[in-house]
Amino acid sequence: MSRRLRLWLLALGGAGLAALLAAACLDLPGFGGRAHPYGTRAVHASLTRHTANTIASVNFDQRAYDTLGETSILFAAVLGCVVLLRQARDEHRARPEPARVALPVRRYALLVMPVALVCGLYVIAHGQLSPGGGFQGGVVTATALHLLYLGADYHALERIRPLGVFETTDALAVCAYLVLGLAALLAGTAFLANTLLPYGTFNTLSSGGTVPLLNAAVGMEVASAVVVLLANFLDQAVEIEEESAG
Amino acid sequence: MSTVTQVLPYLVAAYVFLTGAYGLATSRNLIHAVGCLSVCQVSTYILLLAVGYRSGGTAPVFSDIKPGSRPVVDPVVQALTLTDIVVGATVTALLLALVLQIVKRHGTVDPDELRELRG
Amino acid sequence: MRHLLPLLVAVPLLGAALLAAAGRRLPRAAAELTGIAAAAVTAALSLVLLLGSSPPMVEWVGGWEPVGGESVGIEVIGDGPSLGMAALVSLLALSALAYSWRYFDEPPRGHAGSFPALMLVFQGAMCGFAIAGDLFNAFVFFELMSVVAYALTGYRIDEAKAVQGALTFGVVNSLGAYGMLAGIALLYARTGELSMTKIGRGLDGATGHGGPDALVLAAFVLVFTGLLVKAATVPFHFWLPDAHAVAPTPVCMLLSGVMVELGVYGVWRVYGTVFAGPGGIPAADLTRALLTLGVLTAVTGAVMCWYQRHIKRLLAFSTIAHTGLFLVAVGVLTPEGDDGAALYILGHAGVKAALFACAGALLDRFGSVDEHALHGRAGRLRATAVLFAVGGLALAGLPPFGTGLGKAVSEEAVGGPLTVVYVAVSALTAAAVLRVTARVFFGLGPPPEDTDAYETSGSEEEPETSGLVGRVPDTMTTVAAVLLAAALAVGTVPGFGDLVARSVDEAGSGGARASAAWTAHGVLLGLLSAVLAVALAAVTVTRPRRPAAPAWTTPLRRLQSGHVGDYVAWLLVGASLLAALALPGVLGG
Amino acid sequence: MNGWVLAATVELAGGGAAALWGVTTGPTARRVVAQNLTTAALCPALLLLAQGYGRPSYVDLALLLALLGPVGTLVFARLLHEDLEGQRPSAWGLTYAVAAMGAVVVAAVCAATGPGRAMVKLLVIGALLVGGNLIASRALSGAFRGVRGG
Amino acid sequence: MDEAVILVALLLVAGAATAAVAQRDPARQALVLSVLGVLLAVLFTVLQAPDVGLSQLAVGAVLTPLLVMLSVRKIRRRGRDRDGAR
Repeated sequence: MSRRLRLWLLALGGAGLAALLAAACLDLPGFGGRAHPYGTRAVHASLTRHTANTIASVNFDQRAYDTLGETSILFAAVLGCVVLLRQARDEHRARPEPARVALPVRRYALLVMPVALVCGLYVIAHGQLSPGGGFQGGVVTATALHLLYLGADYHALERIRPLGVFETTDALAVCAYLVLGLAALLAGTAFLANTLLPYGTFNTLSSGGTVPLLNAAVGMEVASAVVVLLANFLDQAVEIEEESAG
Repeated sequence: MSTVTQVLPYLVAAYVFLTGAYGLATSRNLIHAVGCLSVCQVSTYILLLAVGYRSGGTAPVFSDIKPGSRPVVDPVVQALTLTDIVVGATVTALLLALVLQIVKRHGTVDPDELRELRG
Repeated sequence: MRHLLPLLVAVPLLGAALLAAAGRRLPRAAAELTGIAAAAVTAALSLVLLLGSSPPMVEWVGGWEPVGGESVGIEVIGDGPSLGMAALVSLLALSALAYSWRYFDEPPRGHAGSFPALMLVFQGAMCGFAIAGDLFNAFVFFELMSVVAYALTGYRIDEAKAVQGALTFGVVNSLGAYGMLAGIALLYARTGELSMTKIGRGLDGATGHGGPDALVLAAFVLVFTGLLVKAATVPFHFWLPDAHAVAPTPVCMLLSGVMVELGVYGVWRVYGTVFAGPGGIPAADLTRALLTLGVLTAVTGAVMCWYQRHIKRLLAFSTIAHTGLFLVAVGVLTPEGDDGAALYILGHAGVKAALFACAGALLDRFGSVDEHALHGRAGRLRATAVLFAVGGLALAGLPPFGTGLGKAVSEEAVGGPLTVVYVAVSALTAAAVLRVTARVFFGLGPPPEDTDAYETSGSEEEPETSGLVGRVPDTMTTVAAVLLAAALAVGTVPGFGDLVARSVDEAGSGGARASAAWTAHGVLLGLLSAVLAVALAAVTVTRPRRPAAPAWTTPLRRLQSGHVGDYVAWLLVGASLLAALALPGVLGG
Repeated sequence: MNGWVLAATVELAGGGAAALWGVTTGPTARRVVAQNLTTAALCPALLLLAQGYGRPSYVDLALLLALLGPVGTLVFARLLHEDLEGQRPSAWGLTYAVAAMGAVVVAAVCAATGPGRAMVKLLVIGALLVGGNLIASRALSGAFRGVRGG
Repeated sequence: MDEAVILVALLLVAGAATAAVAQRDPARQALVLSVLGVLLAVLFTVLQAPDVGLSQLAVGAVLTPLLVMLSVRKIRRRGRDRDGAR
C-alpha cells in the first residue's frame, strides 16, 4: 500500500476514533469525582488485614491473582528474550576491549552502587507500608548492578553477575509465589488466600500476613528477571557478532 | 472546577493514544515504532489514574497518616496501572529483541523494506 | 471442587517455572517429559472440573467471598464454555507437546526446557483467560498469552519471515490489548467495578433514563477491538497469516486451533455478561456488527486462502475464514447459534491442528511448504497424504466430522441467505487444501506456473528438525491422526452434541434450550460443501492452465502488504467501523 | 492554597518546559545535557510536592529520581559517546545554577521538617542530586572518550 | 490549586508524548522517552499515586531507555562491521 493511501486510511480511522473518544470523554464522570465503590471497599479490606499500603494490599492480597499473571508475564518475556536473543548458528562471541572511564565517573559509580542496592532493598522491604514494593525495588536493585558496566566495563559486570544463578532465581521466585498460593489452598481455604499467617501489628514490617512474603517473591523475581533481560541485550550489543561480518 | 478541568485528563489520554498510533503507522524505523507503541500505552496509564482520582484526596498509604483522617483516591486503579507498567516494559523488551533479529535477517530497520510476507 | 479452578493456571505455570529453574541441568528428554506431564495433569484437571460444572461454579481467588454481594477479590468462572475452552486448550497443548517430542533442533545453550516451558505458560495463560470472570484479570491473561505467543512465533530466529511475522503480531496485538485496557478503564469509570457481572449490572443501573450513551459505545468498541484483533476479524486480521504461517508447527497448532477462537469466546463472554443488559449495546446492533464483520472475514479469508501457494499460510487464511463463520454464528445471539459455534470450534480445532501437523511434516521432510515447488514430490508420504486429504474433507464439513455437525447447527441457526456463505466458504477453503493434496502428494495435473509476483512463496525454508528428516517421525503422524479422530468423535459420539449444547445454554443468558443433533438438512449441506470442494479442486488441478485470478482479487491481495504501519492504520479504521456499525442503537436510545 | 505546591507548580512548569524544549531541538549533544538537567529540575519539584501534600512517604520518589536520573544520563553518555565526540556538550553555568536551586530546595524542606531521620534522608537526596548531576555533566563532556568495544 | 499542578503536568506529558512520536531517530527518541518517563512520574505523584510513580521512574527513566539504546548500539555496531568488511 502506498504511503499516501496509508495516511488517508489513518486519517479516516483516526478521525472516527477521535470523535468516539471525545464523545466518551464528555460522558465520563467529571475528573476528581467522589464515587469509587470498589476503591472504598479495597481501603476497608486493607485496613482489616493490617496492611498500611492499600496498593500493596490490592496487589498482593485482594488481587494477588492478577499479580500472579503479571509476574508470569515478566517471567515469560524474559524466557522469550533469552530464546530470541540466543547466539544463532552463524554468530560468535568476541571479547570486548576493556574500557577507559574517567576517574570521577568510576568513583561515582562504585560509590552509588551500594547506595542504590540498599535503596532497592529498602523499597522492596517497605512495600506493604510505604509507596514501593517488589516491582519497583526489584528494578532499582537490578539497575544498581549495571552501574558497574557504566562505571567500569562489561567484563567487570560479568564477573559479579553469574547469569545462571539469576535465571534460576527468577524461576524459583515464580515457584515461591505459586507455592505460597497453593499452600493456602492446601490449608483448606482458597488459592492465594491470605490466611496462613497472623496479620501482625499495623504499620510494622511483619504486618499484613502473607503480603510481605509475596512481595519479597516478586521483588526477587523482578530483580533477577531484569538482570537476565539486560544481560541478553548487553550480550547482543557488546559481545555477539555475526560470522559474515568477520 | 470548570468543564475544561473536568474532561481535560481524559482528552489528553485520548490524544496521546492517537498520537502514538499515528507515529506507529508512519514510522520508518522499527525501534521508533516500538517507542511509539509505548507512547500509546502511556495513554492507558493516564486514563486509569485520572479515573481513580478524587479531588482533595491523597494516596491510600497509611504509613504516615492516620486512616480516615483524609479522603483518599482509588487504590484499585493504581494497582492496575502498576500491572500495566510491567506489561509495557516487558512487551517493549520482547519487541526490541525481535527488532534486533529482524535487523540481522533482513539487514534493515525500515518497515518499507521488509518484503518477505505479502499477498 | 470450585477451589481447584485456579489450579488450571497454577499447575502449568508451576511446571514452566520448575522447567526454567532446572532447565540447565535436565537432559532434554526429561525436560520434555516434565512438560508433557504438567500439560497432562492440567488437561485431566480441566476434564474433571468440566464434568462437575453443572451447575456453574464461581470461585473467588484469595477467599474473598462476597459479603452482602460485594467482594474485593477476583472472580473465576467454572461453567461449561469456560471449562470446555480450558479443556480444549489443554488437550491441544498436550498434543502439540507430543508432536514436538525430540523434534526441534538446537534448544538454546543450557536451556533445554525453554520451549516446553513457554508452551506451558501459553497453556496456563489461555486457561486463565478462558475461566476469567473479572475483566481486568481477563486482560492480564490475554496479555500473558500474547507475550508468550510473540516469543514462540519468533522462536526460529534464523528464519527471516519468522521474526518479521512475530514483530507484526506483537505490535498489532499489543495495540489492540491497550485499546481493550482503555475500554476497561472507561467501564470502571462508569460503574466502579471490575467483575464482569457487576459491570453489567452497573451499566444497567446507570442507564435509568434511556439506553447506552457514547461512553458505553466507546468502551464496547475498545474492548471488542482487542478481542477481535485476537479473533483476526477483518480488518484486524492482517497479522494472522504473517504470524501463523511462520511460527513453529506445534505453536501454529495452538495459535490457529484455539488462541484465535479464544477471541471469539471472549466476544461471546464479554457481550453476554457485560453488554447484554438494557444499559449495554442493544442486541440488534451487536448482530449487525458481528454479522457484517463475520461475513466480510469469512469471504476475505476464503478468497485469500484459495490464492496461496505457501501451505501454512493457506491454512492460516482458512482459519480466518472459519473464524468469520464462528462470529456469524455467535452474532445471531440465539442458543442454537452458540451451540453451533461451540461445536464448530471443537471440530475445527482438531482438524486445523491436524492439517498444520501434516504441513509441518512436509517442512521437515523437504525443507519447503511451497505448493509449486513440492509438486509431486511428496508421493511417498502415504499416511500424511491420507491425513491431509481427510483433513481437507473435514474442513469442508463432511458428515460425520465435528466440523460438519457444528456447521450444520450454525446453518440452522443463521438460516436464510447466510447459509450460502457457510457452504461456499467451507467449500472454498477445503478445495484449496484438496488442491494442495492433489498436487503435492499425488502429483496430479501439470505443475503450476509462477506468474504472480505479489505473493509469499514457501520454498527455501529451514526445517524445524536438525536437518531434513529421512522419514516423518511416527509421533507426528500419530498426533495428526489422533486429532482428526477427535474431530470425528465430536460429530459421531452419540449425545455429545446435546451435551455441549446443554452446557453452553446453561451458561448463556436466557436459559433457553436447543438441541444439537444431525438433521437431514445439515447432512445434505455438508455433503454439498464437500462435493463442491472436490469438484473445484479437481477442475483446478486438471485444467491445463491455472485460471487467472479475477481482477478484483488483486487489490485484496495487495492489502496484505506485510507492512506493520498499514496494519495499524487498518486497526484504527476497524475500530471506527465497529463504532459506526453499533452506532444506531446508541443514537436511537 | 499551599505555598509548597505553588512553588512545585512553578518549578515543574519552568523546568519541565525548558527540559522538553531542550531535549527536542538542537544537536544530540545539547539534548543529552537537557535530559540530564531534567533530573535536576524535577527532583526538587517532587520534594516540594511531598512537603506540600504533607506526605513524608512521597520523598521516596525524589530519592529514586536523584539516584536513577544520573544513571540514566550515564547510559546515554556511554552509549552515545560517538555522537558526543568532537562536541563539548557542557553547560556548566546552567548545571551549577540548577544544582544550586536543588540545594536551596533541599535546605528549605529540611528547615520545614526539622531534625530527625527524615532530615537525614533529605540530606542524602540532596547529596545524590547535586553529586549525580555534576558527575553526569562531567561524563557528558568526555568521560567515555576512550571506550570502543566495551 | 491542586488542579493547577495536575493541569501543568498533563500538558507537559502531552507535549513530551508528541515529541517522542515526532523524533524519528531512535536515539533521540530514547532521550525524549526518558524525559517523558520522569514527567509521567511527576504526573502520577500529583495524581496521588506514588507507587505508580516509583514504578514509572524505575522503568521509564532507566530501563526502557537502556534497552532502546542497547538496541541502537547493536544496530550501529553491526552497520559499522558490515562497512568495515566490505
